[in-house]
Amino acid sequence: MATAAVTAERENYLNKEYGIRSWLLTTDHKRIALLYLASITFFFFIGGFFALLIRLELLTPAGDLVQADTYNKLFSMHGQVMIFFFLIPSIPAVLGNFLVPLMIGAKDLAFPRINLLSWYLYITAGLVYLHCIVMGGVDTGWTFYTPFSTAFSNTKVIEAGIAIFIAGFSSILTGLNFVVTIHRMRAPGMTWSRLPLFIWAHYATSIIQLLGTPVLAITLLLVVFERAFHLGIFDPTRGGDPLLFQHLFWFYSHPAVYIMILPSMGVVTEIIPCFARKRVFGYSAVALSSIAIAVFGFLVWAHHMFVAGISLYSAMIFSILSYMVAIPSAIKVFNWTATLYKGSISFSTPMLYAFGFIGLFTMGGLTGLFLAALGIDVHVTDTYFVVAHFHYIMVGGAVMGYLGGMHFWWPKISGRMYPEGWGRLAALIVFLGFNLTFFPQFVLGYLGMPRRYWQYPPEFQVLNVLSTAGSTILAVGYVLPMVYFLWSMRYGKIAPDNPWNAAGLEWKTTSPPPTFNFEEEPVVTWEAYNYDQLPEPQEVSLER
Amino acid sequence: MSDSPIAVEQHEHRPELRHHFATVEQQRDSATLGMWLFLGTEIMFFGGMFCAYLIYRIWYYNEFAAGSRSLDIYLGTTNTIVLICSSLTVALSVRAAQLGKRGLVIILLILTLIFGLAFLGIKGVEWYDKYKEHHIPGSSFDAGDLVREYPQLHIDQSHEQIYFSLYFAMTGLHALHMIIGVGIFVYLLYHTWKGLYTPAYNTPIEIGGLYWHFVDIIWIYLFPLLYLIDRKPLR
Amino acid sequence: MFDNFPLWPVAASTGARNVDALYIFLVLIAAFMSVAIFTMILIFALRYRRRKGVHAEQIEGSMALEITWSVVPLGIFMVIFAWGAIVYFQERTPPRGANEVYVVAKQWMWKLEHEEGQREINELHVPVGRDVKLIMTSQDVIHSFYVPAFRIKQDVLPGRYTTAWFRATKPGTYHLFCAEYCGSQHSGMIGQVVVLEPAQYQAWLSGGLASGSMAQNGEAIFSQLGCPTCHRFDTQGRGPNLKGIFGKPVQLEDGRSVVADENYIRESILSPSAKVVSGFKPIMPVFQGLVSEEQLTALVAYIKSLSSGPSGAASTPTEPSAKP
Amino acid sequence: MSEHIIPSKIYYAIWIGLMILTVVTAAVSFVDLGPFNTIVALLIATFKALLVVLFFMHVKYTSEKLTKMVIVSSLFWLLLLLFLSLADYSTRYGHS
Repeated sequence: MATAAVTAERENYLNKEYGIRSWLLTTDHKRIALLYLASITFFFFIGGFFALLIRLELLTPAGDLVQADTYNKLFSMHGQVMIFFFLIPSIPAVLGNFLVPLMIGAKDLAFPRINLLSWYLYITAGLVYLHCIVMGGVDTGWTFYTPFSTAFSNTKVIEAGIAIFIAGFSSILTGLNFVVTIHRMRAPGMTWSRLPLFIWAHYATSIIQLLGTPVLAITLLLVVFERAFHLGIFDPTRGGDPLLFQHLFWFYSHPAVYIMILPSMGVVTEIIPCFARKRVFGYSAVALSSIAIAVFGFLVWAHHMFVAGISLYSAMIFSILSYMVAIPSAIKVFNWTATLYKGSISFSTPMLYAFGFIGLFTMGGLTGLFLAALGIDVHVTDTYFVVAHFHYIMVGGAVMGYLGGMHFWWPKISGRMYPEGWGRLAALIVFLGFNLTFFPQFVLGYLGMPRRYWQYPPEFQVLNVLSTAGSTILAVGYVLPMVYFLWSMRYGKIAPDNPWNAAGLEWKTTSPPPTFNFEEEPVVTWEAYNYDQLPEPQEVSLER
Repeated sequence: MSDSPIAVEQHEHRPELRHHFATVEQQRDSATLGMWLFLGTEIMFFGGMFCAYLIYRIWYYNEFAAGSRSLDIYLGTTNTIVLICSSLTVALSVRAAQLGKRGLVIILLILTLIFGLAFLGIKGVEWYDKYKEHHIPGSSFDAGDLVREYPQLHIDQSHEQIYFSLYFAMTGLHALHMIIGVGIFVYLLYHTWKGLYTPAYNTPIEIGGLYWHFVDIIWIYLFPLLYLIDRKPLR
Repeated sequence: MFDNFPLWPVAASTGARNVDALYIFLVLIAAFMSVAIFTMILIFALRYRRRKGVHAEQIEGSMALEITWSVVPLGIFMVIFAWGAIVYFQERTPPRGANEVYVVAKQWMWKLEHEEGQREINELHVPVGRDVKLIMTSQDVIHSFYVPAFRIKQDVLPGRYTTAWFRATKPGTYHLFCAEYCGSQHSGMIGQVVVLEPAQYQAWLSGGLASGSMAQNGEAIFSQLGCPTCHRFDTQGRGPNLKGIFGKPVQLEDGRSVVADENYIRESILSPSAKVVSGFKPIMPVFQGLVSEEQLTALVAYIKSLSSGPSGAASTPTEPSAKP
Repeated sequence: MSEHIIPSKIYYAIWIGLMILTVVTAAVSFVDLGPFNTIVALLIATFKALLVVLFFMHVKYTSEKLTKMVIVSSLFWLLLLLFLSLADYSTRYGHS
């Protein structure tokens, strides 16, 4: 970045100090966000690589590319890497870390050193997991179901369990930091009703991280003990109940879906008002629906277990509660749509991702209704229908939101503009590739193709070929942004402080922000999303 | 949610105030809230085991009763009392720190450490007894003595092993928390020794104390859940 | 359509039609909702695209709308829930008098045994138009019995029995999948369900090499293990009389009562002291590890046959002749 | 969160209370109260925990509602885990 030929660069968090130490020992939330960005991107591509191998294997019905055991490890590690090392930290640890203090007008998170510790825990977990991959990997599926994981698998279950246990603490510390920061560090005048909805979404996410993750941690610990010492807690031959594992596992792992999707919803709620130049329709409804999702999300876990052998009556309780959690999600979709009404809408890259998010999330949410319906769940659970459904939520939803957010705040993060034309192209490719990959899987699922199958009956081939074709397109769509983001760090246009004329405190400081975020402490006297008071930006031109 | 946003223009310069906080109060409130949230997390961490405990206690009540009878209630009660005493010294040390009585703080912290180590020592004795009785789950587990001792409970050995698995998981993780607590208090003692805490700034002692009390509370529940399941005379 | 590009699964059981009906209803709702939302977005995006001199109109929100779009979906959801619950309830409650098939799953194979004694591996022959109840357990890890054409799926757990049932409506050969990941050859743990016309089924039954019905085999094992010593068919035994107990509530020693179902019988054989019948001493030896899953299912079938009158088992239970 | 200095008398009183309750709960466990043994043991434990939280941990003296909210919601979540799991176990096959 030494090519500051135009003007002498102002001091900011990026150029204040140089050298590896200044990064590895930093307590600046913005630098930690970038450390996270680099590390989760690394894991994203590892997980993506596994995904492509899975899709390639499924191109033909016979298992002819890799061995069965290898395939089992591929989907297990794809799931674990993507969930625990990419999706859960993705938006909170990168965008959340970067933006929570900026958006509320704080100098940093409440506990900067704990923030750094959380990154080191993540890296430790990541290294343990990488070691596990190198030493042969793990083949339990991401779900670690007992007694397979405790008594039958011959792979590195203990190591994977420990890695995820550590990653869990990283996630807890992030959540803890956010809750305290949001409560204690808001700038004068930044009342709860003036908070950006991104903050509300992260607040809700943090609640789940705080109260859900420890249950996963203890469950995995028990699995590790059980595997090492044959205690019998989850082993039916010793009087244990394998369903107890599933209860404890899903108590975290269902709400974990909301850890992934809520921040993404927060991102979309920032993007839409900005590119429609409007206040959010129904601010309090959107804010409270985030909290409602966090709370109701904990009441529905056993809908993953409708055919697992739970009692008929509890299945009914969990089914009806599952519909309850659908309501706040629906409220959000309706409010986003209503926000567009009578707006002044521009089709910039972040907005394209936001549109994509709403579309794919709606599809994912609506197919969730199928899975919550007991009678249908029996047929489609553990088939590709489920695979398609959760990819619509977690990839279609969470990753679209993540990419949209990365584009939206990239000027703030890097001080450079990304190339708009490429951005729109990539958004389009991701959207098309995604649908081609995962829509056929709904059909496959209803036809009855079980998930985690290395080989399959030949009548499912055409749909699988479509899906594999889509996945290659999707891969291109994911590589593109990485390439042009890296490119823009050197060659992109210098970003103004507020390129979108967006509301929000983060846009009132320089791009990139100084180390302590604001030259002087901001005092908030306006409501969130006061787009009526902000001029419209020039329509972004496609030339750079 | 009554907490008010931070006050403006209050720039005191105090050594313990970290740069990103505006006031010492803000810093202290943040730390306290952080510790409380962490304790909330801890409740759920133990909660997973409480859930397993609850289910298996209902399923295998007799085995749980026999396992509970095999524990030494005198050592268990003594340990409970030791922990309660340590909680008292912790509470008093926080008070002494607020009053700025450094010498008293040091004495109380040392007492706390002694109680904490005594607890761990007694716990170690109990575990060693269990080791001698082959009650440690795993390949050498043998509850034959309980089967013979309580024929009227018709004990199934593998179910008995579940009780002891939970016993060791729960007391083990509790002891781990105690060890961490001892570490924290050694750190606090060292800083008190160096005179870092004043009546105006003693947050570390306060939140360290919160942690210690929490570990005490967990034990207050573990004691009846593990030791007192069923001690009444057998029919 | 093409053979390798089906878009709708075959429906070959009574339950399949119920599931399909609900599925179609849901597809319609989902399609309607998505189309509605997508057109709204599209219309707004085009109608209100950014133009020079035209500004956005600020709207705060509307309580009435929020309530509407919370309550209306809730109403629809409750309909779906109720419908789904009814379908599930039917799927989960096997009708009386069904043909029983015992399923033992293991890595990576399905072992099935008909009441009449026919054994099959990875293949299940059933007659059209008859209720078939599956009583399933696993020897190792969790598996899941899945027949897409019947829209049934049930996890098969080690250590207990789970059940599923269906009534086939269409002769043919259908996929049987293991749907719960179970290790290396999970995707190889497949088989087929062959639905036959009743006449063909009878032919198939008699063509098999069954060595006696399950109940008869169970009776043999029962004597072999010495059970009749205590479990006599009078009131003098040291163990409860097992005649007629199946499906009835049993008073336990500790005051609770349980229904003597397959799982209770299983538990009472493997871990007899867990639920001792009131009035008896816990003197029965533990059979955990001494009987195989197949022997267990045979014993269960035998004990059930003691309660089902003359039609259930091939042999009318008579006083077993075993001596101490 | 004002600095509230509590008289040490209160601490000693709570301490004595906790000791007595510990001895009582251990003693009561030897008396046959039927199903009430468990209930009494848990009630005493909860009462002891309450004493520690309110006095030793200063919750009684803090003006901060947030602390109470954190405690209450963590306990609420714990009960969710226990009760919804029990909803399955208590209605499963055969068990009555």
